[in-house]
Amino acid sequence: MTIPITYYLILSAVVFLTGVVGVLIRRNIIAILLSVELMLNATNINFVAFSRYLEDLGGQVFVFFALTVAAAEVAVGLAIIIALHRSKESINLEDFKLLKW
Amino acid sequence: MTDSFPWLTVLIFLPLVGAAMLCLFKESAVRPIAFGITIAEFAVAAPLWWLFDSSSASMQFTEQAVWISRPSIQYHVGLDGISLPLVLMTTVLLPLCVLISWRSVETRIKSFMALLLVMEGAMIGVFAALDFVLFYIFWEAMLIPMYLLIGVWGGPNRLYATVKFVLYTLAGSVLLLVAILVLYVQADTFDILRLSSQSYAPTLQFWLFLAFFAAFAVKVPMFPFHTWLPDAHVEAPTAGSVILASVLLKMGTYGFLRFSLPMLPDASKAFTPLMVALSITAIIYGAYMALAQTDLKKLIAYSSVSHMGFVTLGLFTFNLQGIEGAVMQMVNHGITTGGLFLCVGIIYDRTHSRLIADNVGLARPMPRYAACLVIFALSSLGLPGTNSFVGEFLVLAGTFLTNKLAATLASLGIILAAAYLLWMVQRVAFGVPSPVFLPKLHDVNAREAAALIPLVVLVFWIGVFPNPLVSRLHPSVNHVLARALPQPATETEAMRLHDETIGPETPPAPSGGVALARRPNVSDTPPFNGAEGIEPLRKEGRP
Amino acid sequence: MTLSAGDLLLILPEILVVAAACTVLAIEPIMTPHQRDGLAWLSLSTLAVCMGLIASQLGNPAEAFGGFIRVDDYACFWKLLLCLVSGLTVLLSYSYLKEERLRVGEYYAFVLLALAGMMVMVSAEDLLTIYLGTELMSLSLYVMAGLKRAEPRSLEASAKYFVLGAFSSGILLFGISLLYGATGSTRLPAIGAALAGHGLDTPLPLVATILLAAGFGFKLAVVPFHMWTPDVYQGAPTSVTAFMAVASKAASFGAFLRVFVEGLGGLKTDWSFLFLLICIATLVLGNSVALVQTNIKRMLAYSSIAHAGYAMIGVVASGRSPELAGNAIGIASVMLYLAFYAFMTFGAFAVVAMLRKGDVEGDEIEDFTGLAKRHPLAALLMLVFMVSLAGIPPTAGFIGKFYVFMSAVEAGLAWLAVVALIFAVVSAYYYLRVVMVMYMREPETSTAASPRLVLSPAISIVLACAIAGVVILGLYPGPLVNLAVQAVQALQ
Amino acid sequence: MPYALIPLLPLLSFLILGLAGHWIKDKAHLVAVPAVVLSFLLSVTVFVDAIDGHNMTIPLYTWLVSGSLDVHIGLSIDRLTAVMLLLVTGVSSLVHVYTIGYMHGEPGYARFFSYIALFTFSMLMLVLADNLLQLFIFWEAVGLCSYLLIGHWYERPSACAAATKAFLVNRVGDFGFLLGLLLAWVTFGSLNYHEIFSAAQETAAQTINLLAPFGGIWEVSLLTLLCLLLFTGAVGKSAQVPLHVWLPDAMEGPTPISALIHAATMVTAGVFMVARLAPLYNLSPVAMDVVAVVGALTMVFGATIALTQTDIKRVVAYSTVSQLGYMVMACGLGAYVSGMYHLLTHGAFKALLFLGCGSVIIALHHEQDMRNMGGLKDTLPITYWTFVIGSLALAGFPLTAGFFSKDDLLVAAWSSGSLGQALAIAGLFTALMTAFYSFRLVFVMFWGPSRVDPHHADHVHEPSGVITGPLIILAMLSIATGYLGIPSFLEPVFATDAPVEPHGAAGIGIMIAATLAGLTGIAGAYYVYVLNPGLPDRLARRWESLYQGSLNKWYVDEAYDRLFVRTTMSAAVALWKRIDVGIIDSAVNGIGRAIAWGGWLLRLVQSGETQHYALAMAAGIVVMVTIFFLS
Amino acid sequence: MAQLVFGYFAGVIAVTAMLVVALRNPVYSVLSLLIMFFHVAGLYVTLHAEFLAAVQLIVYAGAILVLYLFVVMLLNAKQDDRYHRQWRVAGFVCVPLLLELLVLFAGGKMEPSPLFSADQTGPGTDNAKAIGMTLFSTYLFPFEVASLILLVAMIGAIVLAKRDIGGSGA
Repeated sequence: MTIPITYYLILSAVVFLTGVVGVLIRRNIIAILLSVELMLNATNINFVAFSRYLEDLGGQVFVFFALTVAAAEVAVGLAIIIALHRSKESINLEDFKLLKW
Repeated sequence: MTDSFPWLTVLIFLPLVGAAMLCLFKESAVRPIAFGITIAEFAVAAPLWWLFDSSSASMQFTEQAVWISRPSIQYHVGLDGISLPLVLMTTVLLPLCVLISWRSVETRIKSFMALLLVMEGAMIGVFAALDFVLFYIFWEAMLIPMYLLIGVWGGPNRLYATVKFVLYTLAGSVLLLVAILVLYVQADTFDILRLSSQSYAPTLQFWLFLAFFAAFAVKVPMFPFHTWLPDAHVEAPTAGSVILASVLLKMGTYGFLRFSLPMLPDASKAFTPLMVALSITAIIYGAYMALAQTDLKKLIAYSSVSHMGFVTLGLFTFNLQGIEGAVMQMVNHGITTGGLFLCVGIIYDRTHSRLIADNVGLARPMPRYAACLVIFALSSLGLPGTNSFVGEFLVLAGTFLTNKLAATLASLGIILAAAYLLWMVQRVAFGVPSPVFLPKLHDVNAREAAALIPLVVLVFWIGVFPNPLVSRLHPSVNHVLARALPQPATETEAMRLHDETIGPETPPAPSGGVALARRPNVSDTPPFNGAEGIEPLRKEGRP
Repeated sequence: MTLSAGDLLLILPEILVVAAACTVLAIEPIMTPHQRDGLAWLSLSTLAVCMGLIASQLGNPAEAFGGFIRVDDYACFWKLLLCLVSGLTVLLSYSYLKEERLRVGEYYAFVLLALAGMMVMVSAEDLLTIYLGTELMSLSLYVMAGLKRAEPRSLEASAKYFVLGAFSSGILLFGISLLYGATGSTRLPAIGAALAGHGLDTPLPLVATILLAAGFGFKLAVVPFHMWTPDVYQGAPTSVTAFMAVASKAASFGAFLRVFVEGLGGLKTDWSFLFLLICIATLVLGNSVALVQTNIKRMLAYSSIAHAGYAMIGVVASGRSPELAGNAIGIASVMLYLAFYAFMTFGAFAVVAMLRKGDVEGDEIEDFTGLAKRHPLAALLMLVFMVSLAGIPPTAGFIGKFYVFMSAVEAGLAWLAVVALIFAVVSAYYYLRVVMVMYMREPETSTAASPRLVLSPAISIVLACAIAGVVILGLYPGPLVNLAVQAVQALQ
Repeated sequence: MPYALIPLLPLLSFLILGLAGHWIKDKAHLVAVPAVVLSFLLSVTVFVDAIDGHNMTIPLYTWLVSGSLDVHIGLSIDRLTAVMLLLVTGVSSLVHVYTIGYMHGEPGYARFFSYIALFTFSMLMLVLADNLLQLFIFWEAVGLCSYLLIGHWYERPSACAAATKAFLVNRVGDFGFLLGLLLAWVTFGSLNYHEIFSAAQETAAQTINLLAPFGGIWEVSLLTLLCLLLFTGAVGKSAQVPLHVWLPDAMEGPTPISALIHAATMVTAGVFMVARLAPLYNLSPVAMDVVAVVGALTMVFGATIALTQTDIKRVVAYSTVSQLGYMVMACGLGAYVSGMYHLLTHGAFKALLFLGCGSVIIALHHEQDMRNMGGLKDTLPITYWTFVIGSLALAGFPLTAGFFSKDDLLVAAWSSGSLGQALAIAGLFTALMTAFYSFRLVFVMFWGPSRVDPHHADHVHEPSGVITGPLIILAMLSIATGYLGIPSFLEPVFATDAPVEPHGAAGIGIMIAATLAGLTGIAGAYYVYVLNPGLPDRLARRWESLYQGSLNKWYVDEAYDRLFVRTTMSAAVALWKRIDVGIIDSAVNGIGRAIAWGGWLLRLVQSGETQHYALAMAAGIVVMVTIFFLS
Repeated sequence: MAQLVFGYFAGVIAVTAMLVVALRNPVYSVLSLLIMFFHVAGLYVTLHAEFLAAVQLIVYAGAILVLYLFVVMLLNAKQDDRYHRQWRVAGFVCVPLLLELLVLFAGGKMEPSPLFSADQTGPGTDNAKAIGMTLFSTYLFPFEVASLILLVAMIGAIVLAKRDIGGSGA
C-alpha cells in the first residue's frame, strides 16, 4: 500500500496556501507569524515526503535547518512585536502605516 | 607631420584639464585664465586649417588607442573636411563666450567658466570622435554642463526650460544608443569608419534610421521636435545660447551627415521625402514662428529652426552642392546666430530685457552695436556677400537639382527670413530709444567689441571668399556621397526618375558631353564617381 | 566528510568577518564610549584583510565543505564588492551613529554578520547554504532597520521588513522544497544536471522556478515583490538603508544569478520570459513612481527598484541567448551594473546621511535646497551621483547601462533596450530634480542658517571612494569589465 | 589691369569710410569724391575703348566651386557695360558732389558717403558681371545699399518702414530671380552668360511639367519659365507692377540717393538685366510679351498716380515708375536699344529732377509738399531753369534727350507688331500724362503765388555751388545725351538675325504724335494750374473716386497690407499659439504630465499596509503561475 | 491502512491549519497550531523521519509555540474583531493559486517511487543517528551558519526588545 507523493504535495499545498491566506487576512502580527509557521510546516512536509520518496536524507536535514531558522525568526519576530507594542500599544499590522506612498 | 603631434587629444583635453585647473584659482583670477585657455585652444586648432590636406578624403590627425577591450571600444579621433570647420568654429566661439560672460555672469564664475571649458572639450570630442561609443559619450556628456549653464545662470523660467531641454535631448539620444548597439551587433565594431563601410539589411536600416533620427532630429531641432529650443535659448545665459545655437545644434546635422547618410544609405533615401518635407516645414514654419515673437531670443531661436531646416534639406539632396551647402550652412549659422545671440546678450546686460518692445532705437546711442546687429541680421537673412548666402545658395542649388518644388518652398523661407529679421532690425536698431533705458544704453566696450569683431570678420570673409572653405569639403563630401550613392552608373537614372519635372521626351542628346568638355575643371573629383550623380547637365534634345 | 585545513582556508574571509563580529560584541560593553570608535577601525581593518584574502583567491576556483560553497572568481567578485560596501557602511556609520545616538557595538556586529551571510550567499553552491546565508543576512537587516527604536518609522520599517521577509522566505523555501522533490538534490550543479537531462516531465520545476523567482524577487526588490522597499528604505537609519540598498541587493543578485544560471539554466527560456515581464513592470513602476516622491530616501528606494529592473535586463538577455557567450555578457553586465550601482547609490545615501544633523532629518528633497551654496562640494558630489544614476556619460552609471543594453541587443531584445532607455529618460527627470533643487533654487533664510554639514574624515573617505568609483569606473571600466567577464566564466 | 579699379575704387572708399568713418567725419567727401570721379574717368576710357569694339573679361577670383557649380567673380566689359559704367559712375560722381552740400552737417555724413560708395561699387559689379550669380550677388547688394540709404534717417519710423518695405518687396522679386538662376544652372549647367546663350538655342523646345510634384501635367516651355522667373527679379528691382510699391516709399531716403539709386541707376538694373539676357528672352516670345505688357501696365499705372500726388518727390518717383515701364515695355517688344537708350537719357533727366527737388527741399528746410510751395522761380533761378529742362526732357519736348529716346522707343514699339502698336498707343497716352504731371510740378512749385511757410520764406535762397553745379551739368546732359549716338553704339550688342524693319512713315507719324502728346500735356498743365488755379479742385470733386484712387495710389498698398502683411502676421501668431504652443508643446508637456500622473496613480498602490504588499506578492505569483498554467 | 493513517493526519493537519487562520482569538490559533504540529510530527513518523518528529515536538511545539503563547499572554492580545479588509481579494488571489497548484501537482507525472512504500523497514531506527552523522560531517558548514543565525536572532531579539539602552536612546 503506497501513498502517492502527490498526496503529500497536495497536503502541503493546502497548508501552504492556508498560511498565505493567513498572512493576507489576519491583522494581528502574532497570527500572521503563526501563518508563516504554517507555510514553513507545509514546506517541511514536502521536504520530508520527498526525502522519503527519494531515499535521501538531505531533505530531512534541510527541515532541521528550516526549523532552526524558524526558531530564529520567531525570536526576532517576537522581539519586534514587543517593541511595536511598546511604542504603539497595538499589534495590529494595519495600524502601522506611517510609511507609505 | 600629422602623426607627430596629438592635435586632437590636446584639443579635447586641454579645456577639460583647464576646467579642473580653474578650481585651484581665486574667483577673481578665473576670467583671464579661462580666456587664456580658450585662446590657447584656438591657437592649437588654427594650424589645423593649414596642415589639413584638402585633397584627401581620409581622416587626418588621427589617433587611436584601445580604451575598453571588451567589447573593443577605442579612443579613436580624427578630422576630415566636414568636421574640421566645425571644430575650428567651436574654438573660435568659445573665447568669445568667455568674453561675453566676463561681467554678465557675476555669481559662481568659477563654475561657469569651468563648465564652458568642459563644454568645449566635449564638443570638439563629438566632432572628432571616430568611435561610436566615444562619440556617444561626448555627445551625452554635454548634457549636464549645458543643463547647469542654463539652470544655474539662466533666466526666471529656467527650471522648466532646462528640464525640457535635458529630457527632450536625452529622449532622443537614448534611441541613438540602442542604434549604436544594434550596429555593433551587426558589424562587431564601434569604429565609425568601419561601420560606414559595411552595408546593412534594408529593414534594419529603416529602424536604425528612425533611431538616429530621434537623436539627431531633436538636436537639430527638426520641425515637430523643436519646442525645447526657444525655451532653452530664452532662459540660457548669453554664452549658453551661443554654444547651444552655434555648436550644439550642429551636432544633430553632423550626426545625419556622419552616420545616417553613409551608414544607412538605403534608408536615408527611403526617408528622403519625409526629411525634405520636415525640412521645408521647419524652414517655413520656423520663419512664421519667428514672425510672431516679441522676445528677441525667441525670435532668433525660431530663426535657428528655420535655418537648420536648410541644413537638413541640403543633406538629403544627395548631391555635392546640397551637402556642401549644408556644411557651409552649419558653420555659417554658427557664426551668424552666435553673433546675434552675443548682440542680444549685450543689450540684455544693459536693459535687462529681451523684449523687442523695450530695446528700440539702439542705433543712435549704440552705433557700433547697431552696426554689428544689422550685419548679423543681414547675414542671417542670407544676403549675398555674407556667409549665410553661400550655404543657403548651395543648399538651394542642390535641392533644385533633385526637387524643384522643395527648392521653391525653401526659397519662400528666405523671403520670410528677411521679413522677421528686418522687422526686428527696424525696431531694435532703428527708431528712437525709450527714455527709460536711454541712460543705460552705452555703446559696446572694447571687450564686447572683441567678442563681436571676429564674427563680423568671419561673416564677410566666408561670404566673399567661400572657396577656401568649400574646397576643403569636396573630398570628404564626395566620400560620403560615394557611400550614399553606391552605383554611379544608375544613379543619374535614379535622379532623373526622382525628378520628373524636366521634360518628357528624353533621348539623351550628345550635347551633354559637349557641355562637360567645356568645363574641364568640373571633373576634378574622379575617385568618387558618386559625385557624378550631381551633374546637373541633363540636356534633353528635341524630340 | 571531515574538516580540512584547506576548507577553512577557503572560508578564511568569512571566518575573519565572523570573528571580528564576535570580538566587537564581546569587547564593546567593556569599552568607554570614547574607545568605541576603535570598533569601527577594527571592523575596517578586518574587512581590508578580507579583501586582500579574497583578491588572492581570484583565479583559483575551489569547492569547500563537500560542495556547499564554491570559492570561484564569481564569488570573489561579489565578495570584494560586498566587503567594500560593508567597509563604506562602517565608515559612513561612524559619524552617523553619533548623530542618531545609536549603539555602535551591535551595529558593527550586525554589519559584519550580515556581510558573513552575504558572503555565504554568493559563494553558496547549495540551496541550503543559500537559504541560510539569506536568512543570516535578512535577520541582521531586520534588526538593523529597527535600530532607531525610539523612532516609530524605524520600528515600522523593521516590522514590515520582517513580516514580508518571513513571508517571502516561506515562499522561497517552498520553492526549494519543490525543486528538491523534482530533482532530488539541493546542490546547484546536480539540479542543473537533473533538469538538463530529465527534461520537463513534471510541472514541479516550473512552479519551483516561479516560487524561487518570487523569493529572490523580494530580495532584489522587483515588481511586484518590491513594495517593502520604499517603506523600509525610508524608515531605516540612512546608513542601514545604504547598506541594504547596495549590499543586500548585490548579494541577492549574486545568489540569484548562480541559482538561475547554474541550477535552473535548463529552464532559461521559461524564466527569461518571466523576468522579461518582471523587468518591464519594474522599470515602469520604479521610474514612474520615483517621479512623484518628495522624500529622497524614498525616491532612492524607487530608483533602486528601477535599477534592479535595469540589471534584470541582463538576466533576461542571458536567458534569451542560446549559447554561453551571450549568457556570459548578460551575466557580466548584471555584475557590472550592480558594481557601478553600488558606488553611485552608496554615494547618494552618504550625502543624505551627511545632511542628518540635530533635529533636521535631512531626507526630504526640499532639504537639499541651495545645497550648492551651503556646501558646494557636497552638492557637486551629489550631482555626480545623480548624473551617474541617470546613466549619463561619462559616469559609471552609463557604462553599466551600456553593458546591460548591449547584452539585451545582442540577445535580440533591442525593443526592451528602447523601453528601458525611455524610462531612463524619465529617471533623468527625478534625478536631475535633486540637482535642480541643489543648484537652481536659492536657500531660504531659515535653511541658510541651519547648521553646517557633518563632514567627518570618515564620511569624506566614503564619498571619496564612491566618487572615485563613479568617475574612474566611468572613464576606465576596462579592468572591472575583464574581472566580471572572467568571473562569469566560473559559472558552469 | 586699371579697369579693375573702376569698381575697386569705390570699394576702397567704402572700406575706408566704413571702418574709419568715426574719425573722418566731415572730411568724408575727401575720400569718396576723388575715388568715384577717378572711377568715372576710367569709365570714360572704357567707353572709348568700347567704341573700338573692344570686349574683354577680367577674372578676379574664384568665388565658389562645388561640382559643376563654379562661380568666378570677374569683370566683363562690352558696349552695353560701357554705357552703364558711364551712367553709373557719372551720376554717382555728380551725386557725390551734390551730397557734399545736401548732407552737410548731418551726423551720418561719413556713413552716407560710405553707403553710396558701396552702392557704386555694387552697381558697377552688377553691370560688369559675366555670370548670373555675380549679377544676383550684387543685385542683392545694391538692394542692401538701397535699404540702408532709405533708412539713413533711421530715427524716422516712416523711413525705417520704407526701407524694410523696399527690401522685402525686392526679396519677393529676388525669390523669382533666384529660382530662375537655379533653373538656368540646372538647365544649362552653367551660370555664365556666354555659355547660357550658346546653349539656349538647344533648349528652346524643352518643356517642364509644373505640376509634376502633384502628379498633374502642365507643360510649359522651359525657357519661358526661366525668363519669367528672372523677370520677376526685374519686376522687383525696377518697380514694375505689381511690385512697384516700394519705390515711392523709398523717397523717405535722402534726395541724393533718390536721384542716384531710385531714379538713375539701381532701378534700371531690371531693364539692364532683361537687355543683358536678350538672347535668352528672344527665344521666348511668351516671356517677351509678358515683359512688354507688364512694362506697359506699369507705364500707365505710374503715370496715373503721378497726376495727383502732392509730395514732389513722390510725383517724380511715380514718374520714375512710369518711365521704367517704358523701358521694360521696350525690352519686351524687342527694342532693347531703345530701352537702353531711354534708360540712359532717363538717368540724366530724372537724376536732374530729383536733385532739383532736393535743392528745393533744402531751400525750404525740408518741405516736400508742393501745396506749400509756389513762386520759387525768382528765388531759385538755377534750380528753376534746370528743373524746367529736366521736365521738358521728361515730357519729350523736341530736341531734348527725352524726346529722342522716347520717340525712338515708341517708334520701335509701333513697328514690332500688333501688340507693340497697342502698347505704343498706350505709350502715347502716357506721354501725355507725363507731360501734364511734370509741368504741373513745375507750375505749382515755381509759378504762381508763394505758399511757403512764412517762417522760412525770407530765408529761401539758392543752395551752394556743390548743389547747383551738378544740376547744371545734368541739365546739359539731359539735352546732350540725345545727340551722342547711343543707339548706334548699342546696336551691335543686340544684333539679331531678324531683319530690321525700316521705320518709314509710321515712324514719323509716331514721332509727331508723341511730340503733340507732350505739348498737349504741357499746355494742359498750363491751362489747369496757371490759367485756372481753381480748376484742379473742381476736377477732383467732379471725379471724386478717380481722384481719390489716384491720390491713394489705387489702394495697392492697402490691398497688400490686407492680403499679405496682415494675413502673414496673423497667421504667424495663430500658428504659434495654436500649433506650437497649443499642439506641439502641450503634447510634449502632456507626455510629461501623463507619466507623472501615472506615477501618482501607481504610488497610491503603495498604501503603507504591509498586507497589501504581501497580497501584491501573492498576486504576482498567481499571475506567473497562471501564465505557465495556460501555456 | 497507510492511506487511512495518512488520511487522518492530513485531514487533521489541513483542518487545524485552517483553524489557525480562521480563529480570531490568538490563543486558540496557537492551540490549533499546536495540534497541527503534533499531527505533522505524526506524519513524519509515518515517513520514517523519527528524528524530525521528535524535533518538531520538542523545538516547535515545545519551545516555539510556548514562546508564542507567552507573548500572546504578555501583550494581552485580544480577539481580533475582524479580518483584514482585503480578505475577499486575498481569497480571489489564493483560491485560484491553490487550484492551479493542485491541478499541476495532481496532473504531474510524479509516479510513486518503487522504494516508497509504507513498509516499516529501511533506515527507520537509524534515522536519528544517520541525521546526526550527516549533520556534523557533510552539513558541517550549514550547521555553523545556522549557529550564526541563532546568534543574530539572539542579539537581535535583545537589541530590539530590551527596554532602555544605557545612556542613549529615547
